[in-house]
Amino acid sequence: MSNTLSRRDFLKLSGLGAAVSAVLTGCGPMARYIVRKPYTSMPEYNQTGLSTYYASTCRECPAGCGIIVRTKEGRAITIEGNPQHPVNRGRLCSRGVTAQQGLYNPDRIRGPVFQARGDAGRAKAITWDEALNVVQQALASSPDQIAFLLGAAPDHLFDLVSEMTATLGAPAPVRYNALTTFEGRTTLLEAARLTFGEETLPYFDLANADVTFAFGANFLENWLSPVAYTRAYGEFRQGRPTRRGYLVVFEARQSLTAGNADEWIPIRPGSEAILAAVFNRLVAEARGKPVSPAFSTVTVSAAAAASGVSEEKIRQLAQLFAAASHPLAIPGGSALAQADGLMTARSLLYLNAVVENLGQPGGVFLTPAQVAATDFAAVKELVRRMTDSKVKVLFIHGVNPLFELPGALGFGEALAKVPLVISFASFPDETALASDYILPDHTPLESFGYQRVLAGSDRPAYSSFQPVVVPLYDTRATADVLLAAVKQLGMAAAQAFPYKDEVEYIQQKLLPLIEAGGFYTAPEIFTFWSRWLQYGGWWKPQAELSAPRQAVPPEEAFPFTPPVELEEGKQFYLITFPNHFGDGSGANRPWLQELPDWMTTVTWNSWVEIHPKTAEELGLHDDDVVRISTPFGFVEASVYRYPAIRPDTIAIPFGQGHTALGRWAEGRGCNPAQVLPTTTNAAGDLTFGSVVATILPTGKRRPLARVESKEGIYGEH
Amino acid sequence: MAAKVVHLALFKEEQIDHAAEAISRLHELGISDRDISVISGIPYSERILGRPMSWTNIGRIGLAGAVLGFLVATFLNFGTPLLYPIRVAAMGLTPIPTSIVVTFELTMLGLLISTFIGVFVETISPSFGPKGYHPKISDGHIGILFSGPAQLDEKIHTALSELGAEVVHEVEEEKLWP
Amino acid sequence: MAAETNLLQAVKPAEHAEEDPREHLMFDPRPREEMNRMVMEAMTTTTRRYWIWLIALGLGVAVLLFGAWGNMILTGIGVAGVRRPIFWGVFIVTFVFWIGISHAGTFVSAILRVFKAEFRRPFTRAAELMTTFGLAAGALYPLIHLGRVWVFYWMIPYPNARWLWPNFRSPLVWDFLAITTYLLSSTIYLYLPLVPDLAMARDRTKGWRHTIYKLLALGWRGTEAEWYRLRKAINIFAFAIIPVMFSVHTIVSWDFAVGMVAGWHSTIFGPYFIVGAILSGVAAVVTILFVLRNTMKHFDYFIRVEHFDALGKLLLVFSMAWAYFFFNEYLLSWYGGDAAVKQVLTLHATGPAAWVWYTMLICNVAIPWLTLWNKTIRRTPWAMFIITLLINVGMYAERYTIIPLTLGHQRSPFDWGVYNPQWTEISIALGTLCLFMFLYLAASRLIPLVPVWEVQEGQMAHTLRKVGKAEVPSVTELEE
Amino acid sequence: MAEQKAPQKWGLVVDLDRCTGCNACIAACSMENNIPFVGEDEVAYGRGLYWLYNKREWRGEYPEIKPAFEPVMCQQCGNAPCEPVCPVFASVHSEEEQINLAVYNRCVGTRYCANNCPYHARQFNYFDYELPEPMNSYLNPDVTVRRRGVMEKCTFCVQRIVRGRQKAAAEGREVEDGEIQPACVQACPAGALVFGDVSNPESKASQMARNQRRYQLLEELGTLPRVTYLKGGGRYGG
Repeated sequence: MSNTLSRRDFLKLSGLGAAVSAVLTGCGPMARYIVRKPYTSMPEYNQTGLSTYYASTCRECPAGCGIIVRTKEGRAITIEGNPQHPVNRGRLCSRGVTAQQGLYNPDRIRGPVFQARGDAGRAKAITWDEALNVVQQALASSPDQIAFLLGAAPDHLFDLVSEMTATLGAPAPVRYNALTTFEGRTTLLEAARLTFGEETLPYFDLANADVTFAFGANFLENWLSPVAYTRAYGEFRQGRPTRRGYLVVFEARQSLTAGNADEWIPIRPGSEAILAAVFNRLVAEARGKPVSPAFSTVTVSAAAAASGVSEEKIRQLAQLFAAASHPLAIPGGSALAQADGLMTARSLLYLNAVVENLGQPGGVFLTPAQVAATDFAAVKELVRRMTDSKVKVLFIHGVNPLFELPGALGFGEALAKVPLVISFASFPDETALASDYILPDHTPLESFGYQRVLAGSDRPAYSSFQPVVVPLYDTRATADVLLAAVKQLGMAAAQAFPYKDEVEYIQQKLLPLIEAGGFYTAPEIFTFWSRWLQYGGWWKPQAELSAPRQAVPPEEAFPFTPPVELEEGKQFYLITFPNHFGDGSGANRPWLQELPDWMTTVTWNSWVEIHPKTAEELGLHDDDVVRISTPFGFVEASVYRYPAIRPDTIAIPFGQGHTALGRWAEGRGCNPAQVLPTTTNAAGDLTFGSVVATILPTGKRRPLARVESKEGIYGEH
Repeated sequence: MAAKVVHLALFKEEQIDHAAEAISRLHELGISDRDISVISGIPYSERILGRPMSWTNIGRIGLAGAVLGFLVATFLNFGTPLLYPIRVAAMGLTPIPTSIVVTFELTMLGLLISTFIGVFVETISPSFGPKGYHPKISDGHIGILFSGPAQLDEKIHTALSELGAEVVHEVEEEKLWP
Repeated sequence: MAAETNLLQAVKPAEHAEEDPREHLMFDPRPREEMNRMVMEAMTTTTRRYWIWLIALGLGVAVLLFGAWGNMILTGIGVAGVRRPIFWGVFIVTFVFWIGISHAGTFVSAILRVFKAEFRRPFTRAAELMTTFGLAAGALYPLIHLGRVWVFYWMIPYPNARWLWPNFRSPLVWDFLAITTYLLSSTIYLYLPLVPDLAMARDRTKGWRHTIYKLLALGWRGTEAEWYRLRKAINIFAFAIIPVMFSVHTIVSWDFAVGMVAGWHSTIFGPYFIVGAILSGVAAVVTILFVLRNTMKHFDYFIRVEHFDALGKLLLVFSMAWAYFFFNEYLLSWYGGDAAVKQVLTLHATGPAAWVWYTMLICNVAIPWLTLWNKTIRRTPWAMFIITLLINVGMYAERYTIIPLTLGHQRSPFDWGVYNPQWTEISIALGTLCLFMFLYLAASRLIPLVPVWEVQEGQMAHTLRKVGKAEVPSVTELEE
Repeated sequence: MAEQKAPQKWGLVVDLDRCTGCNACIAACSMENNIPFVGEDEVAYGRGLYWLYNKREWRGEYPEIKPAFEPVMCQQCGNAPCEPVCPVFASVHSEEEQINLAVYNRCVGTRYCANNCPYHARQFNYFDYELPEPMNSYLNPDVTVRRRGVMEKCTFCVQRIVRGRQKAAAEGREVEDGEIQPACVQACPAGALVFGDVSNPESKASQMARNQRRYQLLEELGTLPRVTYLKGGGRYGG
């Protein structure tokens, strides 16, 4: 593609694409070739009074839902789901539809700045040439002292950085996102590897299941691909004329998923593994299958004692599961964030094998894309290296570790030991403000790219990003920055990356797809590219997922860790759960702040959920500010007397408590990451699932902004 | 007829009997009710003074106003919705129950306003009969204004003075209202 | 005075220690001249205290009412406490309160006139003034509470550019029409009987007062024809304004009753509101009479213990009538079993603002019933002053219960709400109280507050007739 | 042509068995209809401008407790209590869409309609709410931005209905079932919301509305809502 390709030529190329989609989408404004102009000289892709639709991908969480953005006069107006996209089929969640508030956020970083680690006196705006020099010099330093910390999206940047670090001889980039921790993604991957022999995310066919057991997998809220699973949930309930799915959720605090379940079993945190094991045994017995040795020693009474669920109930549920024609067990979330989390995940995955649903409708499949490790252990290792001053240059993109990582991990202290920290953040988040340079990337709605790992897709799929508006500010795509810097490095590195820019790199990565049998193809990459943008990605025309080839149960008898014993009335299990702020980056979207929490209807703040009986025993009332302390720190939040939580458990939502990130996020609520431990389970995942906390009243009161009437719902004045 | 002079005979408020008597005397002297006018600080009915009944159009004006109000209300209720028909709820365009409220209010408004207008118009419209005023009237005196032929002056004066009246000669018409 | 007292004692038979008819104004006549002088003196005497009050109230109107209102117009209705689901608050409460107060004048003046209750004579004007000024204060509220007061004229019956008229099916338009009718007619009804008194004042003043009175007296001389016209007009008004008065508060009650709101949708609301309005209006008359009697020169002659006594009896009757309707509302909803209505009514008594409900019952029922049966209390002006103030507190609480507290507890408990009056609302409510008092205070020195000719007319008709050994009060039917 | 036919009666069906209570509808509605956010204090005082809100009530006692979600938006009553009480015809029935219109420009802010709405579906602009630059860029030009003192509510995204009808008319065809979707329906991940012409017995919405699980909010008040709910948590629907 030559430098002189004009918009008009480009449109001609795009025009070749077949216009069969229900919503006719155009191609992007091609930000990089277009300068911003006043509305009086409208760019040709806009027509006053007419909407232009662009297909892209939502990047508010790693799920990768397809979106269609309606633009008018060069402005992104509404974000709608892409009806053809295999993940979301035209549907979206609250985070997706409010993404414009990120694009048009008044607190965005508007150009590259030398930040001087928050020393406002020395901070100054720099030019992109200066910025490129900084990046180039940073890349020129000793390769083993370079580190990249990337977020869960986008994948194309991860691919580019992986190739780059490999070429330079630097350590592979570390990926992290708080959501992946809350999902238990690493544990799930490891369990899939051990059970099915493939390190890939399982796809649970909820839509066709009838009895479904979910352990901590909050698939209606944040887990893996919430829109895809919510869509499946709708089918699970009412999609079949004569069968209505039956959902049982096991967790200590009733999440939205558990609230929608037919049965919510409030088990004691830490007892998931033994419960999963006993179900394995009971179901295998009921179905006349051999019981794996790992499960044969588990007794119902032990499971009942550990979990607090009656033996009768356990047997009844096992019977229900065993008798179902399409039973499905889903492990995830807080159930895996326990010492025995990996065992829980393996047991439950194997439970699917026991009921022979692997590769069956309503059963378990394997998603096609290989997932690059995003585990907590790697982050821990990076922090260790930083603390040991082994990292001289740290690049951070798409993640806000100062906020998302447990405070006890000491990322802040470690960061102080890194001489050069370069952030590519679009927003002034905590980590960006603690960096030396902020070289802002375009926001997702201004960017090119792709997302490859689509856990909610029932077929191989790539989802494409394209700019729907010209970039608002003097920002630059991080991939472009890195490519330009590498080019300046010269020599071998430059030869390894001959791409003019990000788009060329992406196009090169797409080449294999031309022949891969998607629902469209093209004779060459330019036509393919225009269709790729037009459809919002590439995918197979029909559902196509592989069934696990094998299922290996845990072999040897497992020493189950008993749940942590509490000092009654003084200590409580603390559950941290993400809500619609996702990894916390949503906190600067005012409408997400204003959106009532699913269960409590609280807006704009953090709260701590305490069972009303417990609150009464502790003499706590609604809106009393309490201090929640764990061995790792403390936070303060207002009490919400939550009737759907175990009396020995308290819970705090994740996502608030920002000390930066702009006017709507700052100084609001508390960040429960400050009280999380740093211990990991056998798969290397953070074990945030059974933290023990104490409650201390502070004597303060801070009324929560709830949408519900406290008087009407709880009878309080 | 020769020019008549207007006289005013003032009686104290307790002399109401005398005032009534005085009117009879005037009648006897050939002064007709047309040439007599009684002014007083408090209302005395015609019966008391033996005077012919007054006559007023206020009732009719009020009624006319009520009819006008009714017609306006009818237009508002049944006319305006047709000018720009807008449906609300499942109500018809011109529902009767709601129109009754409007009709009542506007009819009463028409009645009351026009009654007042009637008072106002009748008060400021030219009246016949003797004019004249004395501030003592508002102190409770009963004044008998009359005009008689000059030759009777003497007789009248004697007759009225006998009854205790204070007689004022040739009362000027006072301009009491702009 | 002393001589008269002696005379009375001489006449009074020793064994008849009961009430002396000469305690009644009607049997204690004064010459017209003297009475005129007394009224004129009362009207023209201004003390330093008067001016301080007048200026303070004027400032109150400027700051509390127009200052707060202006601020609210500039920033938005949000400075008031209204919220979902309680979209009407103190403004509408105070609106209903003032409209209720305004029923006093008509009641005292028109109904008592029609039924020839003679004790009304000295204070009909004081009561009519309350009607006019109460309406003036109340009629501001439909404007104040508008979200966009700058386009208030869209509610006036005239067509817009597309020939769209206002919606005559809306109770608010009825309100507009009814209040307009009532305000105009009660003002005229105040004015008509005032004309002879203005003529009286015209004859006794010079300077600017004379000019004004001359203009307003319409050249009144007191001819038979004038009196006849006036009587005729007053009669038409007295009979016509009574149904208008009933319609006004009924329509105000329909603002609520036609709605779907549980606790509002009740056929009892019309009479319930009227009885409440008369209760609060008559109570306010007593309050004002006490103030007039104690502040204005010679008013102890006109306003007497007998008036407090008579109005006290009326108050007791209306308090009972109010209690009857209150009971009705509860009985019917309890019997009928509409869960939502039942819930609302129960929550009035048990909800977070139950104290308002109890205040209402104590002030409207308990206090009048416990005190007003007692003649001594009824004849103690300061006691009546306190009782009537409390009755109006109770009536305010009633409106508060009916409006925000009912709206706050509707059918869906998820959407219940608690309403907190904000400073702007309290300030504006006090501001209209200042407005009312300011207008009243100003008017008390501008127009004769006592209808002299009516008192005189009454006194003329009242005589003590000797029957055997007793002097029996008797009334002569002079009016037709 | 569509204009000569009887008006379409738009209706919404909410399948509570599918509804998860995820609130995507609220967010989608707010962004489509330029609904301002009001901040913590105002929400706490009950002034959040949710045209659509999720009524979450609790059923049962711990541990058999469970939230019952019920997304409530303007029910577009056939016999709407809000309409006749407006003195200036700011709340009127649309002949063409058979929905309840809110005419923002005509509203004077008496708030009577909101009191009279048994569903509490109407919201009021207590203030002019700040939308800092450049956030105003995402404002939908099809929807009036309301100023202070004006009542507002769900319109079934009438701008989308009109757009859909015009598109169909321009292409010389009838509006297809499911072609027009309000923002909430379009976003709903669980497919719990179905929108369509309920005067057409063949439309998906009509078919769903005949389900035996059907009920309407406060049906007994006779408001004839256009929104039909299908009971959740139950057994298999018809």
